[in-house]
Amino acid sequence: MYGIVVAINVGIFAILALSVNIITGYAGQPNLGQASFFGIGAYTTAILAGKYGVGFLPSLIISGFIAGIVGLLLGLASLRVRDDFLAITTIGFNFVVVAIFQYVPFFGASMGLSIPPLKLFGYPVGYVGLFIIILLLMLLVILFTKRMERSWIGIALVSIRNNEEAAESLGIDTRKFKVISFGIGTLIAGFAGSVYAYYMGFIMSYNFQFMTSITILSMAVVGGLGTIAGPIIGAIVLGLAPEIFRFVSDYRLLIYGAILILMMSFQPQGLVGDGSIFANIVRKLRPKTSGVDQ
Amino acid sequence: MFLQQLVNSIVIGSVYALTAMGATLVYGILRVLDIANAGAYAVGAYIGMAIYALTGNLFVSLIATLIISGAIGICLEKFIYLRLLDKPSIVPLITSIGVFIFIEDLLRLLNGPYAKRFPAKLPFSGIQLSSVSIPATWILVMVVTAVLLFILWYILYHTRIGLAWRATAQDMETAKAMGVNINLVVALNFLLGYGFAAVAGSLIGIMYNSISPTMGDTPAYKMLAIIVLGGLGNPVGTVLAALIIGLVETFLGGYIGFFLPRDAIAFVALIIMLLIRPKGLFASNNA
Amino acid sequence: MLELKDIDVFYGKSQALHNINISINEGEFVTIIGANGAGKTTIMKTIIGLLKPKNGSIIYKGEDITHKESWTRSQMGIGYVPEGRRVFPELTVEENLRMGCYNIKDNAKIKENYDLVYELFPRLKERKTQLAKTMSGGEQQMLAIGRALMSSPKLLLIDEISMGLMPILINASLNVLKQLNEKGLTILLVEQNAKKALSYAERGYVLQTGRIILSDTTESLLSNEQVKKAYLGG
Amino acid sequence: MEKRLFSVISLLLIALMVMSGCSGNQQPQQTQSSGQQEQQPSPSGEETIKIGFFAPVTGPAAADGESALNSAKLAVETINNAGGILGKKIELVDYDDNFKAEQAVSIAQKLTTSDKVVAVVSGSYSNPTRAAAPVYQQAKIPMVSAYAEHPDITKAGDYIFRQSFVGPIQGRAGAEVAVKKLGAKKIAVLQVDNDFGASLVEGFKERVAKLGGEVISVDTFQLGEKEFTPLLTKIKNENPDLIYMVAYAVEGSQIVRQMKQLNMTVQLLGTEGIDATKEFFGVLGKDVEGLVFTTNLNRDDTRKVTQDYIKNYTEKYGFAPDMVGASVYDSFMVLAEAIKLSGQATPDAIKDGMYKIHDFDAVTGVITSYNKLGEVIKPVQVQTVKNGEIHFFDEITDMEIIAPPDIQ
Amino acid sequence: MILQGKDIEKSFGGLKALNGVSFELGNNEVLGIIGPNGAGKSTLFNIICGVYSPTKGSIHFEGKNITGLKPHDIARLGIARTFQIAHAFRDMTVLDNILTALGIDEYNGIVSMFKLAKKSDTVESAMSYIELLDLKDAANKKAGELSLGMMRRLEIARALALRPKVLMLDEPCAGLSYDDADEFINLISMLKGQKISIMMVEHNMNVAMRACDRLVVLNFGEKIAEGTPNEIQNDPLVIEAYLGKEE
Repeated sequence: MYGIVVAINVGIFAILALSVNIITGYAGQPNLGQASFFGIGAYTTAILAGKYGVGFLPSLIISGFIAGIVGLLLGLASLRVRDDFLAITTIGFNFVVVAIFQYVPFFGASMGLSIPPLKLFGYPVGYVGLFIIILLLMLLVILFTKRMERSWIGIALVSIRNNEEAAESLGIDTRKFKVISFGIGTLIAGFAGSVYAYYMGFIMSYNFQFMTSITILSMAVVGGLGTIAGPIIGAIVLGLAPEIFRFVSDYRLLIYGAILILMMSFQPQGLVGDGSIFANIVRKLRPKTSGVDQ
Repeated sequence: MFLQQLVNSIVIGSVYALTAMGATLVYGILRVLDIANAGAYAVGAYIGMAIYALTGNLFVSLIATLIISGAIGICLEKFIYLRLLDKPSIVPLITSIGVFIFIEDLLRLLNGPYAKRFPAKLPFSGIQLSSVSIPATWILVMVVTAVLLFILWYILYHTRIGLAWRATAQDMETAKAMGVNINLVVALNFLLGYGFAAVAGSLIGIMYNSISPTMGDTPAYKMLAIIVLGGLGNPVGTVLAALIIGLVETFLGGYIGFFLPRDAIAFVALIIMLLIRPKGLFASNNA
Repeated sequence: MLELKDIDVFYGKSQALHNINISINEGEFVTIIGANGAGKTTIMKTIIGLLKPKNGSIIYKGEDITHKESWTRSQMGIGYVPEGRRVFPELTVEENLRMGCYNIKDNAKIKENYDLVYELFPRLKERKTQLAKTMSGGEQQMLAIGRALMSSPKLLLIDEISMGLMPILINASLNVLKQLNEKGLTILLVEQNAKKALSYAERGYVLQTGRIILSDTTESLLSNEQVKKAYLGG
Repeated sequence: MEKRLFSVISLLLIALMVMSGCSGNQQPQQTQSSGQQEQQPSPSGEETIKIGFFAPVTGPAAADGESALNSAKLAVETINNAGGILGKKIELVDYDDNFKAEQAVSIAQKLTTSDKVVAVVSGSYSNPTRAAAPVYQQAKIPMVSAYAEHPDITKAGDYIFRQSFVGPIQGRAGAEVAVKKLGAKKIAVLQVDNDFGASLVEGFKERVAKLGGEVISVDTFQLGEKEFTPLLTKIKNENPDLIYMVAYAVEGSQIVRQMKQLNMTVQLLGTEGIDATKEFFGVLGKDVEGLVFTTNLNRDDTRKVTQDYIKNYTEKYGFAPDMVGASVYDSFMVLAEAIKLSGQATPDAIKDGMYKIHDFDAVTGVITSYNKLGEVIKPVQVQTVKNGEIHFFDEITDMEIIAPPDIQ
Repeated sequence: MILQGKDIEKSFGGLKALNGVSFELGNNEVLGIIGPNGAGKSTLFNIICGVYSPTKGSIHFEGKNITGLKPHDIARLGIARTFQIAHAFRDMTVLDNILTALGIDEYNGIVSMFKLAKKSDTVESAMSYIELLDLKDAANKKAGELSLGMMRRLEIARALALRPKVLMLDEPCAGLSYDDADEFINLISMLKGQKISIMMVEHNMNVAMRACDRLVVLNFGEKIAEGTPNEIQNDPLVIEAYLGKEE
């Protein structure tokens, strides 16, 4: 059971890491406020399911969409700023969203919000059930990302990350695609938030603070931005780290900090990113394919 | 009450200015958002307290704090930041967050999680007017901030190395070709950047008579808002932005009332400003 | 005085300079001409140390400076006027000039150099408290040259004196250089405007796509058809 | 070369992490308090009663986390030195939740499944405790929350107990003290903006109104706030008879200091949040003279349990214990009592035992009993600071005030 | 005539980078824009491609006024461009670089942008451009690993994959060796055979003279000459602008 709970945790964060990966990894737009969309999703579910008794699927879907719409708006606003300014704008957004959750009584303010245990078709869904739901969701996100990677939008996003000017010159409306990437990435974070709300049964603004954004982004970066395996591996490594290092409980945060520093200093492209040691090994082992999709 | 709030806001603004100055200096030269600077803030408070306990001399402890933390900053620069400069900006940012987490937790392990006292005896007493009271520690904060900012201003605008700093911030390559030893400028930059943050931490410790390992948490992020408002890498703009935030926070929070918590005000201001003037309030044209 | 031996420079994987050999004697006025993209700026940056050659060595006054930092080279007496002037936009004229003599500690000497520069370019004196970014292109060029002269250089490197300047200003600038050269300053001028450069310098190199294709006195280069071809094709 | 070496090292580090992750599941780490290892025979399998514990030992609440852990270790040591319960020693299985709700949930799973504890004490705040409570309820492992305030915690079910007063009780008690004992009519409230602050102030406002007083303003601040002068300046201008300060130690100490700096002499009424030896009284020293506060630990309590606890803690750790520590300590003592009462150390027996507790002599006062919801019924202590020491001021025993909410 | 610029003026701050420049690009013509450094060539180029909008004047493409359109709209109309500093997508393979251009019709719709990019017909079509520019061996290499010459060819291949009516080349030979430049001239004549009009800014006069049908010479933001390479080579104004005046 403990294993499953840890796996649920890792799974939720893997979905989140995959979601920020679409914005930061593929489209190349720094986003240090992903936890706010995670929070928007969770709060939407808490309000729908907790206050209005809405069922699982509608809550999940509405939560995702509300997060995605807010994400689209932030994406639109972010067109005015770039690079470091954009990074700080997203940080600021995170602080403001958390402040709103913390202060506005509708969002439970300082008392937080409770979510009734998840039931499907009248039966309570335990941790195992939740884990399956999360696995399914993660699978969907992976499939979606894979599809995206192989379709025109994926090509457009990566080209924007590489060189905006050149992408424009090839008929790619870079502004539109940046906004879309924000919309999709935040939509997925909203889904993750919804499931998280059911899993925790109780949420507070504290859970969606800026540090959570950093955790999410660190997972994607440590694993390898712009890949699918990367954010998942990152979520596993950094998600398990606090559990694994329980035996040195006093030094856990210290080790966490050290992992971030060492990884960024010596493998800044992430564990499986382009040019990392693992990626090179895999590249050598894998036979060359033409990569044509029929 | 208005006067009292005005004094409050100046004290708060001074603290912000000093705290954000370190990050501004680092950004000015290296273009790295240095969250670890807030770690220096906490480290500085502990070093300051330890040296004050040893020597009993406030002046000595502040100077020593500046130098020791500055040296730590130089080590960070040499061993960690310098090798990351050609990487995407997200890499040094995450590294600096890693450093920040590391420093904070190291402080907890070394000093315990409890807040400690930093009872400094000041050679002067507070001012008491009919409606305004200014405690001695506030005077200390304002005076030290003013002195440090004056020294910084003097260095930047009236010394050779300050000239080199400004030239390097504008065009590192040409500055190099003009004979500026960039390594030295960058080292000085970190010395001052981390030194200032450390002194700010010490002052805060004295002002609140309390230091704790997590004291850098709030400054770490608020200073980001301030340095952006100040035009990223512009020292003068940063001071102005810090004072403005001090004013706005005090009067919105304590006078008029605002629907969001005080710490959110800086970020609301930041977002509004970025949408109107994306390069910061006091951005220079070449930034 | 300065010797480049078998220099190869790469930008990533592409080679920008092939086997460059140049030597300049004390007191000479040498020019490197060539069309845009030929690698002139690359040579300059290599000499001042902003780019590191992959192969070859640079000898200055008998000392191997290939692995020395830029600032050391500047301290050794190499002055540099970068392409596009690159004055510090947010510094005043006076501060820009002060940057030029960054490593001179003797105040009297600094004063002397200020006087020298202000005498050469009275316009700079008039505008000494103005920010460099507010000045016109020609004034910025004067400032860039003045800044390089502030270091009392033994060797002056000038990258593209003519770029974006009105012809009358180009002549004025070149006249100044000629004057300085006559007083004993060694000058290496990289220039696109071949005729201008050749009519002032004593000796010239012709650079094409990263290679030296000609090297001769300026008189013979002026009458050499190959020079015109290097520019106008044919 | 150097670069390559370092990347190999960092990769090894990560590989190590992954591997230890695989083995970590089968062999849960069980920490024992270091001080007790020599004194007692190493507990093995059947012989011990395992009690789980979690607290925020790292992260922003590390100070309370350490106080809690210190007392947990002391409690186990005390019980074991007295011969254990039912002839068995207690084994402490403690974890750090890093002040994170997610970690509290995985710890709960770990404690209930792989560690197989028979009962758990939460030494953490509301957010982690509230999130973990349903897990314990579902696993049918009794949990005693030492000092978390959120009213929903005990609603998780019949296996969940609370050792501290639910927020509104202390708020009501505060109102009694403010209006009746301190004679305040106009009261300003300064409140930390979280569940603790909100629930206390709720009870306070309601009771003040009933007693004929008036709350003239409520100002809130964030956890971690340092600068209170803007708010205090505003309150000073309102000229209240009393300030009701619902804050934690770090923020509370700043409020007191900054009031001094602004020459504010108005009477201050605090709550158990400030009842922290080092963080509050240690930082303030003499500045805090005359403060009155509601809490659950009466330092002047002449009963032996209280005096022994204060003495032993001070000897062991070098500083006096606080309310967080006392509550954690009592939580263990209560569990031990429940085991004794039911004569069995199984989770169900402990749960039943908890409901049987009656007039139990705890460090934090005599516990009348636990109600059906699992809320403790005990008097509220009112303390004051005199000559730099904490002394008895009053005790609120009126059932109208101290009756916790119950299952309807 | 396919592309026309009328009286284009552009100021940056107070500085006039272009002053009343007009040009016409005929169908199936190769027009070169030359001039010394700082003459305003790149500015003109960027105005046509939509990076800047002109202070005055207008651009017409197939009779339509396209002044002030965004770069991606201009690309969609059929004007492709390359860049002076190589702008290949360095993290992407050569094949993916070309695919980027082939998606031009799919980027507009939310549904169509999720269509698979690497269908066999698109890959085939991409490969044809790759082969055209002789990059076949590098098709699966990352663009960042290519030499400069190959990168420039990649950029041209990518621009061609837009199937443009007008191809704009910004200093296509900067930094190339002799051989590469020779190849480039062959390429231009081959493209002419495919009914593409080409406009190029070029510093390498050798190339400009040999590749272009007509040249427009700019100096200090103004047009100083226009004509066939032969006429230009002997125009005293041009010679003066380039080589300088002899004293």
